Amino acid sequence: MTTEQIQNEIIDEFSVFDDWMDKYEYLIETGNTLAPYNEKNKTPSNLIQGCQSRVWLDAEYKDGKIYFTADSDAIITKGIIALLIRVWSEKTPDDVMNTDLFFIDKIGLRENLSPTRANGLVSMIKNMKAYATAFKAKYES
Amino acid sequence: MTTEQIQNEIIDEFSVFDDWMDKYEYLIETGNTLAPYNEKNKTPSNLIQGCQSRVWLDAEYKDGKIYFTADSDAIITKGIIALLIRVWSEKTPDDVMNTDLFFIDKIGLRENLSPTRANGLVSMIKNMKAYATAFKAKYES
Amino acid sequence: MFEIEKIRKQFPILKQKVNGKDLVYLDNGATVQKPEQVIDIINKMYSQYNSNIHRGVHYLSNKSTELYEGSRETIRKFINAGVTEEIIFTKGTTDAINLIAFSFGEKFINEGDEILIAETEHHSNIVPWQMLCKRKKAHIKVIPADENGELILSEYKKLLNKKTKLVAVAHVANSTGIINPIEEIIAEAHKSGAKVLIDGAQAVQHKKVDVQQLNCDFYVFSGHKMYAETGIGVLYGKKELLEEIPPYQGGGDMIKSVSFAKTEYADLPLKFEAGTSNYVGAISMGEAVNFINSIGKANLERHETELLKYAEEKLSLIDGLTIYGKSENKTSAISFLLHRIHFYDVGMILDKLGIAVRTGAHCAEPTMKHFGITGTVRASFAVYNTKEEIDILSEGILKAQKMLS
Amino acid sequence: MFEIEKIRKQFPILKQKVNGKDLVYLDNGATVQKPEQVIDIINKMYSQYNSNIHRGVHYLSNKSTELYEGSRETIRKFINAGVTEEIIFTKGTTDAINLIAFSFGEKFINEGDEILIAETEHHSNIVPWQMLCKRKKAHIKVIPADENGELILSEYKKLLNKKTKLVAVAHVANSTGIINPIEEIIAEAHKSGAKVLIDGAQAVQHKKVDVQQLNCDFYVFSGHKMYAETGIGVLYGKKELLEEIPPYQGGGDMIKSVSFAKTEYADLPLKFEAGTSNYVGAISMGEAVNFINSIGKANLERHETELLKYAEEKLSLIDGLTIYGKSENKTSAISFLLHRIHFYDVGMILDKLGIAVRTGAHCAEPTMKHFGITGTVRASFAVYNTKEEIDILSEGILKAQKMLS
Ligand SMILES: Cc1ncc(COP(=O)(O)O)c(C=O)c1O
Ligand SMILES: Cc1ncc(COP(=O)(O)O)c(C=O)c1O
Repeated sequence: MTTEQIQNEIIDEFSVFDDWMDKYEYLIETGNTLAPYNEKNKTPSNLIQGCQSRVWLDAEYKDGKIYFTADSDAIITKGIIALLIRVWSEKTPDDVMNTDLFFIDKIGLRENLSPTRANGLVSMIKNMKAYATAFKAKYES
Repeated sequence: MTTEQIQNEIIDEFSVFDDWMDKYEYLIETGNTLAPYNEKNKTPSNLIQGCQSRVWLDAEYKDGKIYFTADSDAIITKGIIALLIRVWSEKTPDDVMNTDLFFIDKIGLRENLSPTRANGLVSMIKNMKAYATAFKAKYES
Repeated sequence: MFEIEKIRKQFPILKQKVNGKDLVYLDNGATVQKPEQVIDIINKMYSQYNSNIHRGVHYLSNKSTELYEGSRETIRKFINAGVTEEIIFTKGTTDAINLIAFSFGEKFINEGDEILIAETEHHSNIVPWQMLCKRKKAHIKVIPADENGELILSEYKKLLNKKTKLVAVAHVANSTGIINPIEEIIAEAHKSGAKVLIDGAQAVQHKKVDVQQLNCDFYVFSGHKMYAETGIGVLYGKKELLEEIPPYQGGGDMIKSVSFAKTEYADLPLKFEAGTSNYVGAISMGEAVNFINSIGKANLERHETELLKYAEEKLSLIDGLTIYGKSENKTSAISFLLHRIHFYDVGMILDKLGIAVRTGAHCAEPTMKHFGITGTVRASFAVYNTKEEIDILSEGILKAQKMLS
Repeated sequence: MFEIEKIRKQFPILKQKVNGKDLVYLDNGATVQKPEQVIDIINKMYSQYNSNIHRGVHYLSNKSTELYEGSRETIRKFINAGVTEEIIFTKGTTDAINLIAFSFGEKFINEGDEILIAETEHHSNIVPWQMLCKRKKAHIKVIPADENGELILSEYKKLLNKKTKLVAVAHVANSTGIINPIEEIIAEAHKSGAKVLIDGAQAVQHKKVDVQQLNCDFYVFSGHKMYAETGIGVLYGKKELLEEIPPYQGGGDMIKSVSFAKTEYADLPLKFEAGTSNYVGAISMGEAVNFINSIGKANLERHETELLKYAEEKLSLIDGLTIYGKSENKTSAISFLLHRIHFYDVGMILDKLGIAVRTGAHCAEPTMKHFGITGTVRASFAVYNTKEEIDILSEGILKAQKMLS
């Protein structure tokens, strides 16, 4: 599936919820199912320090594809991370670099991408794209 | 005449004017008739530096009475000075210290006593009272 | 008579719906909402009287200047300063502390000197001193807090010595709401020859403050936390001291005369008010004092104390909820965590319920470190809050707890 | 289409009567009046969206933060800065200059270094450099003006040398309205290895400004002079430079982490925005840019140039009137004196006629000294002024002249 298709799939899933509680419960659930992050990789260089919740992000490049792993100490943040990883894991650098991330807005979780430095998500997205750019430069040129 | 009587006299004089132009013309005239100030006494210590117009003030004590002389480079300021001197010259230190200056407000020239540092008049009044206090301390105690 | 509904009506923002719910605004420690009379005066300034102050001779300029200087006098009375020149308008508390850190620092801080601050300070009362100490090769000494967050006075006394030039302590700690024993802190500092700056950012809006009685050397606070505009604050300083220390910023209005050979500075308070002052902000601050006075500080204090007690009772009933900062001397704030649940998640869920609280370290990382945590949820109160709102908060916390565990 | 009546209607204060006369506000150099849309956004902020920025997770805090950061972007576009981090919100021009004097000074100014400023600067662009030079034992060199008030570029070039670390010059001189040749000044400074700060307080509201094209290192201006609130201003700085110099004030929001052992500062722009920023002021500044854009800078410039030309013509007809500051390159201000009549007296009489002008030294005493005077009467224009108002001014001057001579 393309990153666009995955995003549309997520939007579909969320469309059945008609109130925020269900959405957030689903998000929390999603967060709880996020693949475990290797504690050893909770290094300062993998840390994205939000004012509020902390995010750890790591990535590997294998056979043309990127494998992201990530974690957060806040479960709601973790839920969003899980969604982002679903969109972007096992995608090529070009896929990641060229994605227009529209689903977060569409599923009504935009407040999680506020311009505050609160949860580190905005930086996380930036860093995921930066990984893609770096891998492309390193392995594909 | 007491300082109160003089003030009332000034209020009477101004009461014949019904517009600001006449008042200011009278004020300008009054300024022009102010007794000349000895240029030699335009010393830094006699200078009251407003942001806008400068005021020089000097005072002498003779036979229980204070004799003020003053000048300003702005004619409207000088007009007010002339009125103040009319109220306070040849008065005792006690007279000056205890005067409630009500005439400026009553004749509608209050804007000349604004809290801005513009014309130095507020400081001038303070200094005139300070002279009175000083003379009293020096010669009357 | 304290009529809460009448008071609430004066705050247009409280009529807002947030996420479909009535707004329950409990983030007053960050900034307080504004009553109509304050919003009106700002409006009136810009629609009728606006003109730059001090330098003009025309009607509008006089009007603005009169209102500005009138506000200074209102604030003098509010904290009972001796003379109006002791009231300096700044951008806020942070600006005021930086001003003192610079100006007092230039004059009085030398290599090896010590500055005492409390472990529970806001970053704004930490970082300026760190910067100063770095510049002057001086040292910061920290007054420790006990496990409840109260300052340990016996340790404080031990820290005081001849090298101590300044003690900088909050009147009320923002992350816990604890009222520090500043009377004793000030008295002890003075005995030892040190000056004292009190950060009143979390105090003036809740408690009666009398700077002469306190006998502090500097007292600073922000307009936006006491029902006035953002971008304005006050530095109170004892006249003799303010006269002794050099100006902080240079520019228009703070000078007597300027030439390339020699510039003379203006007298107090203008010496510390370089550039166009935020006169509309300052005027709004005077109006905010009028608002507070119309309620009466005592009434306001009584109401807020009741709220705090009620909140403490209510929240204590919640299983797995820990309150940080325990003391008999607290005002208007309650900081807590739910067992094994991140404060950010709680904040997000509460927001969805229309409840605005603050989460995180509250610009007081050392305090958080002291408690061994990275942040809390903080509910903080103002005069317009009600017990019903605390009920809503408590239900909200329970709901969040259920969703998140 | 430029419709002056439509524009005037947007300024509630212009409907005021002063001393029974229609207000003729010609003191725009001191501060500019505010259009309804700016007053409205302030209102709206305090009635609907107000909450402290950056640190909150709740709805209102997000809303305020979004508007605040949106305004930063609006201002970036307004002066065509490369990236938003280059836009720092300050209290005003004076605050911004003091920031640079301190931070640039700490990093780059050493004993014996030289700072060049123009003879025609505002005190706010003189005193901070004097204070810095005193602290660092550096020297101020003055770029002289000719008898018309124009800077003498040949002299400027002679002053530049290896010790010159910074050149600080106004884009437009406030006491005369003369536009300085900053393009050339900047290019020459860079050739010699010096950085350049441009004081744009009297320029951004009148002229198109493109900081990338100008290639200045710093550009500063005030909100209140460009249709926004008081208590807010902007420092533009090149990113690399802003990154190199240390922070100015310490406090909340400008840090990444704080501990007593080690404090890390935040990245740009927050590194320079300690404490609660005047976010409402900043948002009003974005709205002021929207207002200016709705008119169009080109239209605005054309109108104001026309006004200036008309005023110069009109005032030249008055016997015994001398204009100070003569140049082909001027904008929106005209400074003058009447023979043997004090400027203060003229200002007082004009005020009685409802005409607000500024009198005095305009915070530019060295400029006055240069002209051998102690002050002038200055009429300065904004977009809402009209030729009819200049007629009223000119009649007013004649009347004052008659009364005073
Ligand atoms: C050229 C110039 N620079 C600096 C300033 C100072 O601006 P502010 O008072 O807004 O800080 C002004 C305005 O008074 C000015 O005209
Ligand atoms: C105790 C304390 N000190 C200082 C500050 C800083 O105040 P401001 O951000 O208004 O400068 C605050 C508020 O955040 C505070 O609570």
